Amino acid sequence: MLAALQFSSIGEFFQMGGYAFNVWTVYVLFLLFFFVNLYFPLIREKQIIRELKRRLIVRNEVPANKHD
Amino acid sequence: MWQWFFKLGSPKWFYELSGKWLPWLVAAMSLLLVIGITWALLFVPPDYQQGNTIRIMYIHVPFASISLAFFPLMAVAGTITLVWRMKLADMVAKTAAPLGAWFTALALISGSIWGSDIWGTWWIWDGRLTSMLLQFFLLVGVISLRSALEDTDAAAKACAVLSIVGCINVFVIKYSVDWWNTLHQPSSPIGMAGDSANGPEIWVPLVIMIVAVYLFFAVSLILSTRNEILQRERRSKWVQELLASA
Amino acid sequence: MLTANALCCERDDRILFRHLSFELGEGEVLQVQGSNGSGKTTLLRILCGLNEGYQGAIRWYGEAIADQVENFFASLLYIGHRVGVNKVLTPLENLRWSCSLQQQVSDGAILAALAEFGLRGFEESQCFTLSAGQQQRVALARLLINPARLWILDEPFTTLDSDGVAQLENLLRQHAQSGGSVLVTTHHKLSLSPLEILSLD
Amino acid sequence: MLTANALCCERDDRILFRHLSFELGEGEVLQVQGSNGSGKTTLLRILCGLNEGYQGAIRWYGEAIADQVENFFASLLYIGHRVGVNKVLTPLENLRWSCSLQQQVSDGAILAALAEFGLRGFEESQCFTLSAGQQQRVALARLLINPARLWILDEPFTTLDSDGVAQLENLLRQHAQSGGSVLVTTHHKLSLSPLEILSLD
Amino acid sequence: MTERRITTAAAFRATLARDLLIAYKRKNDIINPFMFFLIVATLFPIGISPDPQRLGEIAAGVLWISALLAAMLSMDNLYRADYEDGSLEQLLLSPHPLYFMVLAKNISHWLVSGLPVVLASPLIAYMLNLPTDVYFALFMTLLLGTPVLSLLGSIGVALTVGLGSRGLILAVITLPMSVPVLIAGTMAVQQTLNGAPLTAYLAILGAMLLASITLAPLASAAALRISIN
Amino acid sequence: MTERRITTAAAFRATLARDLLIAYKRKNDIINPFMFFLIVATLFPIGISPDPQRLGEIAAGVLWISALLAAMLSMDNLYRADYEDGSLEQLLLSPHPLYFMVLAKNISHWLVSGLPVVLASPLIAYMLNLPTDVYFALFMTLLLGTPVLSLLGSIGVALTVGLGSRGLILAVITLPMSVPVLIAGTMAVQQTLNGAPLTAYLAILGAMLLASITLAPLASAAALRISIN
Ligand code: HEM
Ligand SMILES: Nc1ncnc2c1ncn2[C@@H]1O[C@H](COP(=O)(O)OP(=O)(O)OP(=O)(O)O)[C@@H](O)[C@H]1O
Ligand SMILES: Nc1ncnc2c1ncn2[C@@H]1O[C@H](COP(=O)(O)OP(=O)(O)OP(=O)(O)O)[C@@H](O)[C@H]1O
Ligand SMILES: [Mg+2]
Ligand SMILES: [Mg+2]
Repeated sequence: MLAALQFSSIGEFFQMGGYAFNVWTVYVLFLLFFFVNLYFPLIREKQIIRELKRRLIVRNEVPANKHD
Repeated sequence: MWQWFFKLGSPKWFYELSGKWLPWLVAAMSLLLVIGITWALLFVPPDYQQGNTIRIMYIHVPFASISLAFFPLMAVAGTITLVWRMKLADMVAKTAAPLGAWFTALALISGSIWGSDIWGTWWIWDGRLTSMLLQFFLLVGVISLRSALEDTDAAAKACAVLSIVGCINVFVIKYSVDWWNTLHQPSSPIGMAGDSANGPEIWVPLVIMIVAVYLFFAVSLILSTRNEILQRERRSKWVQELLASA
Repeated sequence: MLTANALCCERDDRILFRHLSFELGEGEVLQVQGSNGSGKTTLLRILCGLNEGYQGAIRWYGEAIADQVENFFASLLYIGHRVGVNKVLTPLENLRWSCSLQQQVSDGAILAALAEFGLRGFEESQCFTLSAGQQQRVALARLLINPARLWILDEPFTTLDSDGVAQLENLLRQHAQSGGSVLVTTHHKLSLSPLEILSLD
Repeated sequence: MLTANALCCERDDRILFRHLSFELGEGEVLQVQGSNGSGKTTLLRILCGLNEGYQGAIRWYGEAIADQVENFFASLLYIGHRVGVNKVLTPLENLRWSCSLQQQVSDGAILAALAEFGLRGFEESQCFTLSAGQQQRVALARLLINPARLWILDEPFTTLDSDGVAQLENLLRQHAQSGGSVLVTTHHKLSLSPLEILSLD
Repeated sequence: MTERRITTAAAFRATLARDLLIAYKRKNDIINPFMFFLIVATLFPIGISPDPQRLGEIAAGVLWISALLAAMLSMDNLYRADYEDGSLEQLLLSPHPLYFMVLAKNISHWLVSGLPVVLASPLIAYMLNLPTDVYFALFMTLLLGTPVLSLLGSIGVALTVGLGSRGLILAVITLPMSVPVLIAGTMAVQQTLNGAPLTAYLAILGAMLLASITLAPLASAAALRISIN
Repeated sequence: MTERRITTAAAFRATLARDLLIAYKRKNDIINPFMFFLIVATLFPIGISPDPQRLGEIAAGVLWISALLAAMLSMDNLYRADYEDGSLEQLLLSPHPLYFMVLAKNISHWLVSGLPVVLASPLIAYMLNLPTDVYFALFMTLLLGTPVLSLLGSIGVALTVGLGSRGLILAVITLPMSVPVLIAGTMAVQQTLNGAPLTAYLAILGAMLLASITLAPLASAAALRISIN
């Protein structure tokens, strides 16, 4: 397993054979995109629930059960 | 069969089911991603020409290939919206459009970063790149139409029409642009990169990454769709009960 | 001829009406009443098929409208808030087109109708030079020409002067007498004798 | 406060009015009457300075308006056929802007005015979701906020329901009592006691 | 009563005649797309280079792009006025298939705003020093291509006709869709210059035209029904 | 009563804030000019030639022409909605000099539709293979030039706001007026490429900007008064 490792040191790994900038930007962008796309929907969900609850309390309106 | 179909269309049903599935999807996604990325970064041998930039492929190709799925997805959702008036379909279509724009953008960006090494320039007006760019424009068009139309129902139907027309167009554009000018890697029959001589040490991690990114797409689509459901169904009984218990 | 059954419409989380049922027979005039924002315009547009955000059933001579759209449209005349008068064309040209969507008309009939509605002398002026009430009159002149059985009129009295109001009321009465039906919204008090009222408040 | 002297206006070769003179004093309500196309809207726009195709003299407290435009505009409130309500903005945002062209206003005052005009609950809806009458009400809410002395209102009663009509009449009465003046066109019969009428027919 | 009911063909003709009449009365509708085409085409010698040699090389592309922009930007008129004054509602409530009504409006619009551009193209081609061998190719491709642009644009306008803010959204939606037409058109001109036969390209453009005549008005009609809601 | 009267500065701010708010609410007003610019710029490689060498030669002109078209075509929003809903009459009847009100609307419009185009220009410049030496020249000339285009366009819109048929008439009126800006802008870029100093051109564009800030809103104001008549 370790024999298949392509880099012999951490420094070499970060240098990526001279392509550090390109390779790492792509991977960093990917990770950024990845986390942002999971994080924002989760935050948004919390916001929505909070907002809907607030409305529920403030108005205490009678829900019209049109759906379901 | 039809019953199942319409049950599937019920936002409530989807909300509950997706709630059950999400942990599993997230687990599978994380596992595959960790394996895929480690493999891609540490174990894939450098290409004899491209050197270590080959590692960009493990991001670029999954994103590029999934980007092509968005318009068909939105067109199918649009057809369901128009024909069966299924609300869930439109919620999926609505969340898919911005997600698609982001995926496309990432495919474009990763591709052009890759290209800066391989082709010596960040951008060329090649068929595939151009059609990708145009697809990005079309997606932005759908998004801006959605945001311009204030009425949810009208927006749903209008975007459905635009997605269907756009889907036909994406194929026409792809065909015509390829015809116009092609430099980009041709797609190989097995869907794999580069020479067919490439061994499994190249394509296995690629397949893993592709599956992982598809799972990621599914997860984020489900997450945003669930938000959309909560908002649009806020007045229904089950959401109110959900809120009361939450 | 037109029946609505358990109509329900909600916009922006607000229920405009629910369980609304009515029947409009031949020779009847039905005035839809309600305060501002109560959903009169919405109701009329739903009945015409211009708005599909509703639940319930609408029938035309007992059959669902969706199954006989052309038939229904052929006997419908709708005049909404926006009256459908092109500003560049003259009243004559406007009517020539809008009437010819439903039937063949001669210029003579159109000119007569315009004159009847007090637009003699304006037949050849472009409509943007007409006053608000005159434009309304151009649209209303279609009532004299078009043989449609069902009239759906959304606030046709706005901007009309008192002569115009009287004349239009007259017209509604005649149409009902000859077996047609009218669905009209207005905040005016109509002085028609067999007048049914549907209140949305 | 506002005097017109020998006004004459012709449009499209047709003389709308000639030798038209009137005086509008403080505390007076003047209703401009006339059949459709008689030139009411044209007259009001002339008085506001929005239309310059006329002859004759218009004076504001004895001086020609052209010499004191800003002064005149500062005490004028005009609401025309098109009410000046942006469809994208909410009633609150609309009024915040249109009032702030003339004076500083607090949100509280605006909200109170909107509530007074039956728009409680709609303060934050975008105006395109409002019905025709509700949009009219948004515009009319300015009457409650703006301290302008002279109101020029072109058919403010159209699309208002009967409550709205009563409320607006009330408002005109109060404004006149507190020394303001009103110039209004309408085909309604106004039930105000000191009401002067200017007929254009 | 029913005997006086009008045939769809007659309603089609009436709508076509009305739209042509409006265009005739407004004059601007006829002159503007054409003028816009001329002006945009003249911006290029100014903005890029007045050198005839270089102009000649880019002329075909410039002409096609100008025609494309003129076609897209003239679309806004197509349903807007009718929407605002309520005529569109009347059209939707007519007892005839909307397909034909939409087609009538599209045809009238192309006659008024597309055809003049096509007819003027040889003039601009001359001014931009396009090689004379390809005038015919340019003319024919524009003749077949601009109706496609109109039909595609019509879908975009129908989708956006209810919007308060119009402006560029139409262009943003429809310009990417019309790229295939642009490619076919400019390739045809370029390849003819290189000696290739024109017919293949004309066949492609003709196929596009046929497809869009049958399908696009359906999409426009659906879009109108949605927008008016 | 008089003490609560508002200052012109406050009315100016209120108008600016309102217009920005409307743009923010509509989003499209912000995104579309920018997208239009991108899309039009993309048409050129497709329509003319994807060859980087040739693209580089025409890039400056293409960028300027696209920016010009985006600026002109986004203008339509400027007074249209206000005219149709009557807000414009309210603006004309405000007791403040119309000059400032018009200026506020112009500034807001440029911020929303001109600035994004300027900011995006280097990206497109790269894609069109513009020589890197002239990026700065391009950016600066666009930064100074697009406000002039907005101000000039504003006069055109003000003149045509009352017309039923809009669409291209605006472009037909204002494009010829904006040719000097186009010339100054593209010359600046080209001459910088040939080694000439940029400052002279920036001075010219700056002078145009100053002149149009002082004069154009006056013309727009006058035009609005005429249109509303
Ligand atoms: C902005 C630039 C680029 C864009 C927009 C782009 C876009 C695409 C697209 C749309 C695909 C199709 C994916 C699929 O069919 O599943 C793809 C695949 C691929 N791209 Fe790129 N690409 C870009 C640059 C590059 C570069 C510079 C390279 C490296 C030489 C590259 C190598 C590949 C490979 C190897 C594939 C897989 C081919 C296949 O099996 O389908 N791409 N790219
Ligand atoms: N833009 C115009 N160009 C030429 N003539 C016009 C124009 N606008 C109005 N007119 C003429 O002026 C006359 C009066 O119009 P005006 O709008 O003032 O009438 P009005 O009294 O307000 O009528 P209504 O009660 O219908 O509102 C009209 O008959 C019309 O012929
Ligand atoms: N496009 C829309 N989107 C969302 N809600 C709307 C829309 N149009 C109308 N509404 C809502 O529907 C309600 C009814 O509107 P409608 O136009 O039917 O009223 P109306 O009874 O005709 O009133 P009016 O007497 O003022 O004409 C309004 O209060 C408004 O809140
Ligand atoms: Mg109404
Ligand atoms: Mg009037």
